[in-house]
Amino acid sequence: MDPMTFICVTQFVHGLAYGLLLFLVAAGLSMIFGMMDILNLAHAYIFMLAAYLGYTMTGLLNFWAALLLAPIGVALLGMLIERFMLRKIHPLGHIPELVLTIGIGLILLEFVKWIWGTQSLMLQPPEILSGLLSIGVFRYPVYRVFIIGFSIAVMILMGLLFYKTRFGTIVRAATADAGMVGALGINVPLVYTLFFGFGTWLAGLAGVVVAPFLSVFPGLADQIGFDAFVVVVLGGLGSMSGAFIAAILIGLLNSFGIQFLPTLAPLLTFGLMAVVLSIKPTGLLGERQ
Amino acid sequence: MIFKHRKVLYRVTFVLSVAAVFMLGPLGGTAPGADSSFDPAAMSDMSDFDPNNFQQPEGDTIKLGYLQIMSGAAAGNGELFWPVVTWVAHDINKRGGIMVDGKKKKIEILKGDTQGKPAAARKETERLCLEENVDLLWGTSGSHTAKAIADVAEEYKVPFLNCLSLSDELMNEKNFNRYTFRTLSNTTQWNMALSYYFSKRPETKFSILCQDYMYGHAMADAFKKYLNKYKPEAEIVSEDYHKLWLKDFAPYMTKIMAANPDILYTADWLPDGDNLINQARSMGVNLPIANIYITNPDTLASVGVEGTRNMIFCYSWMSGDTPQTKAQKKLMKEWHEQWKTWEAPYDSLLYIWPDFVVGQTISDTYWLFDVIQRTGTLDPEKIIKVWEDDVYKAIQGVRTMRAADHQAVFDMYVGEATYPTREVYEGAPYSEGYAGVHKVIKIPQKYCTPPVPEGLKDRVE
Amino acid sequence: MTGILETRDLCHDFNGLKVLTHIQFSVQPGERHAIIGPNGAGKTTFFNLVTGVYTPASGRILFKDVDVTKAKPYRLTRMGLGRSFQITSIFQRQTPFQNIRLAILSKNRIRFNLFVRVDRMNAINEQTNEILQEIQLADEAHLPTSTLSYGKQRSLDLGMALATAPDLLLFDEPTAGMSRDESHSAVELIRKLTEGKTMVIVEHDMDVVFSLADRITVLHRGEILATGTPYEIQENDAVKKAYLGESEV
Amino acid sequence: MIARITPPAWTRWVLPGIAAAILLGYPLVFGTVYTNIFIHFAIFAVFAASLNMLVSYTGLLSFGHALFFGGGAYATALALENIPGMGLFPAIFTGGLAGAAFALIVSPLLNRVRDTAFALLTLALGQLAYMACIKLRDITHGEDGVGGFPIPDLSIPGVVSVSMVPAQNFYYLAIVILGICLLLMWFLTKTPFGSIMIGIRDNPQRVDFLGFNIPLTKCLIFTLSGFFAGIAGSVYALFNNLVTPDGVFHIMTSFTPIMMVYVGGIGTFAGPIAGSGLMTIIEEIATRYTTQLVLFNGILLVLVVMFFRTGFVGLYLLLKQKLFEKESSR
Repeated sequence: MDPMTFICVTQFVHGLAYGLLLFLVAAGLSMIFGMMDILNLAHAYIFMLAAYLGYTMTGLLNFWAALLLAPIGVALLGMLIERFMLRKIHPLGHIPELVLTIGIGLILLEFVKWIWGTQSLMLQPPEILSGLLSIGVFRYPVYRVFIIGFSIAVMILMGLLFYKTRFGTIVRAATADAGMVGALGINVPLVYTLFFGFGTWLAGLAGVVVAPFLSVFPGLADQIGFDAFVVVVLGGLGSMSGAFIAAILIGLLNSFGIQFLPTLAPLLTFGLMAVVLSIKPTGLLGERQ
Repeated sequence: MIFKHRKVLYRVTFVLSVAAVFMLGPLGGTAPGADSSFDPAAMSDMSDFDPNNFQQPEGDTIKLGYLQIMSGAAAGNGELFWPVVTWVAHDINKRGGIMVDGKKKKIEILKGDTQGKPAAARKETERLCLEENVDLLWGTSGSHTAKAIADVAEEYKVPFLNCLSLSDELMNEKNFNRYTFRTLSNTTQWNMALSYYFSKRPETKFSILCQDYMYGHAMADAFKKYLNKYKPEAEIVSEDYHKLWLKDFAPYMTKIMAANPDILYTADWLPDGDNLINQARSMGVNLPIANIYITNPDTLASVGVEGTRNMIFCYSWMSGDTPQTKAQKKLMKEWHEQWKTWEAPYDSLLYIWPDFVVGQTISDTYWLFDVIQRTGTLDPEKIIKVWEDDVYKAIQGVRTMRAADHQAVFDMYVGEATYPTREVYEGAPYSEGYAGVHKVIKIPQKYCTPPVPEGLKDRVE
Repeated sequence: MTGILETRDLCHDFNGLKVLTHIQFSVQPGERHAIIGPNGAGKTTFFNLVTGVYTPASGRILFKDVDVTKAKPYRLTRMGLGRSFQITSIFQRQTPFQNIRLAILSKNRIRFNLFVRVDRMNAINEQTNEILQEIQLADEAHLPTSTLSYGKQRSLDLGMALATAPDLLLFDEPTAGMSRDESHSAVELIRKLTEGKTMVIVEHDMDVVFSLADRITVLHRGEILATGTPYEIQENDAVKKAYLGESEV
Repeated sequence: MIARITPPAWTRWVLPGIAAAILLGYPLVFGTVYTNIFIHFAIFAVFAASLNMLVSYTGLLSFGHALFFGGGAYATALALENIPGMGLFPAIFTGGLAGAAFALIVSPLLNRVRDTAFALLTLALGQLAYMACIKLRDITHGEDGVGGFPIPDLSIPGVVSVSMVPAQNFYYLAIVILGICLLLMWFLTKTPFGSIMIGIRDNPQRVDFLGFNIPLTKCLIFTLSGFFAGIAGSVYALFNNLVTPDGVFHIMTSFTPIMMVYVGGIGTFAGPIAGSGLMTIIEEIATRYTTQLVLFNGILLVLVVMFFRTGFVGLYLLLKQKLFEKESSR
């Protein structure tokens, strides 16, 4: 195989892995916005909290236990936030929600600093996921393959949940007409709380998956939070498939940009966003204004 | 002890100084040619030192303004150097303080939170200078915040020890002010040292990967410039700048591997540096990585022995199995013993040794107070007079404060990481679970001394 | 013959669903024209096309002999078209006085004045008060609009359309949601206010239509079924069939 | 009817007079540190008030207002650095113009979106400015920023020339300029244009049907808001004699005025001013006695949103009303 092909294939896989990781981080954000019309600015901080929880639980138990437990932990937190805070102020429009979630984010930041300190913590992937996988001439880190597989699995899980379960049907119906669903005797507020919990659960999954990939430190939320917003904005507010396409696009643009347009690479994401938003202000697949 | 005997201004007469050198030299104090030196024998018993519970002295004190980032996501910076300043203060206070203006005074430390923002740094410095009447300023991470502090220091005439910001521009013609002294190696010193080091090694192919902003470009430019000077046959096979706080280094690694260099050069700091080495190693990129800031023992331990083997470190302070002075050995051992008793957050591996930046800042802080001791007063003009052209035999190496641009010049050290390191400190392995610096080479001052900026040459004759 | 408002071959669809087909419609100056038709006939869509909310799929719209097919609402308003809304569209958080004043500002072409306090513009305030008198809201002029009764809010909506001194007024179901009495007085008010003016009204209530309009167009399934005087329409077989016949089938 | 006793005309000037006296005497009484804290408060009061033009008067939440603030700050700093003999007022005006120009440039894009999409688009634009500022090292000196530029004297040729370096002198300049900005913004809300702005906030559709060109109107609002934010940034640049991307383009620079508007009381003119004051006091207390500034801000935001939605001004009005009711019941 000639070197250029080798490089292009490798960069493609890099882009895929990174894009899927971004999707995992942004999925919960996009979903909550799409179904509940809440832009949760604390999302990245919840994600960071999960990364810290993942770090500690991996030390106490193991990575798989962390992957199971940490997301549940933050999902519970998310449900509390929805039940006791967001629900009360939702009727007042968007501005209070945004301000509230900024406030919650700042408190979470101080919380992780208080518990885990200010230093950066680093976690290695579990034995089975470390090392390199060899396929022909390609050698690729197992953990990155795991990220690809895991993200796809989560996506399929989400699809099944929304289109094959009763919960999914109710949620979709509630998005279209909450009043009607409520009239059918379904506890819509409870559905919303569970749904918000599900969104934060996804942030939790992303947090634990990221922990062996990026060093965990109090700036992690800022580091990755903005990218999650870019994915959501670019994909179209509230559109899951849009977010997916946007994440993959950003991933590929990132890796091929670095390879072929190195000086512009850091600005390419913005360039893409500027172009898309100028042509279609609602994002790739967004309909909501 | 050495401090006690020097009540009079040191450099009043040449005779007196020569006499002092001869009298105190054999006691392990001042080296020939140095104006003063760090005396390990004078160090107090530090067994009661606890950075979590620093005892501020009362009454008439020497006030040191400690300016760092203490809130927000980067608060780790403020935490990291707290043991440094309190250690030195505790030591000196236990000795009874410093004789200034005819009175023994102890050191009090006042915190100022820069939040990492110039405006906040300015405000806090102003508050410390005007309300708390601090005598000295100490700081800080981030060249732009250091600039804000230096401006205020000049305005209120308070000496400012800048031992943490390295931008060359900070002390150039435009930004120089008399009250600011920089003891950290600047961009040029760092890259001269590394380039000189590589001129003695066989490798010729280099890749550069730095952060895409002023600092990263300045470091890379200096490296290219001096590598070309010291090793003209060297070749830069790839040169990339990644955005700050990059998440995925893989695309860069693929690119670098395709260029097939012998050495990867990076000036990244946290968290990029940590992520860079971790992701590089996980992808099977096992190149030697020449770096400045990937020195955090936490990170190195996490990357592990294999991953850290053959990393190349460069600093103005380095331990490992460098031939060490008595003072350095004593400080390393004493600190390490105390570290075992500290509680969170200072119980982490990060504080295990006073190495690299921690050692350097401890040394610089001791230097500051040595200068005060010799000045015998807190009058800033007199402090400047003593410090300019001062030659100080520090805990490790001799440091000279150039009068023209207030930049300290000294020998640098470059070391390669290996494992296991020879046991240097009885009973305490230097690095456990990662490759510590070893094969340390001293880069003599003359190979890593930057020129004095043109416009400042005539400042002091 | 050119009307003040004309549409030629006006067609519109929503994602392929045909709503209006080949509408040829014309209003003469001074005419009081009503558009009626069963639910879903396309009356409101027709209004939205004419007032620039939607751009038609094909066909042309002429207002005062100018092609306004693609004109935005504000441009039509400036050309002399006034509209009231089916769902009351007023500024709830402000007083009726402020509501009307905004319309008066527009009428006086004051759009980017940053230099004078609006309270001190006496001419504007006088004109505002005149309109408030006309729509019988002078007493409530400085109360919060949200506290007014529904009927009064409808009057305010109407007043805002009137205040811009339009040459053609479009009323979208002005009595929708009103009680019998309210409806009656609203009709009286409209009659009084629109004396001598050209207007087009969309209405369900036949009493209202027959008491206000001198010409009627019947829309049915996106097409014009008939146009004529109230008497002609009452006698029209096709209309009878559309309204009555279908319910019998 | 009983003839009402009108108080003499001069009484109208008592309160403003007292306020002016306090403002004039402030630096003499409180010294440099508090003088500078006051200047900081005033800068952010104007910055927050310029954002308030969008949030409270037009109903648009901008997450990227740092774009205009930073644009103004950099324009002033770069002008003073590169143009010899640049005067004080031209420099400040340059800052305002830069803020206005930035706003004008992005307004066609902003005009296409509303609500959350608007917030996110402005967030992205602000972030783009931050990145570009770091990337354009040759002009902006990257993260080190533009600093040490000459601060011109306030001079009327042949009459007087005052150095603006001493904190007290700068205080009077800042107070006058920022005070004028606040007055202008307040006046703006009272003009016909101000009525149209409020109309757009409450019911854009109706405003359109009343014959106002909304995109053009919004363009002008953005431009004006950008102008005042630019002036605030410009005074910030002069005040610190240093502008850096972290200082003026950082995302927190965009969030701070939002917090101020909200804490002070959304929908009121005094809100952002009260908010700026309140948050300055909190920052002062928090940094003086703790290292928990971020935590304090977080808790403050949550408390305000959950329990005092009307903010500080609303709370004040409520208290006033309560007191008044008590009096009348007596």
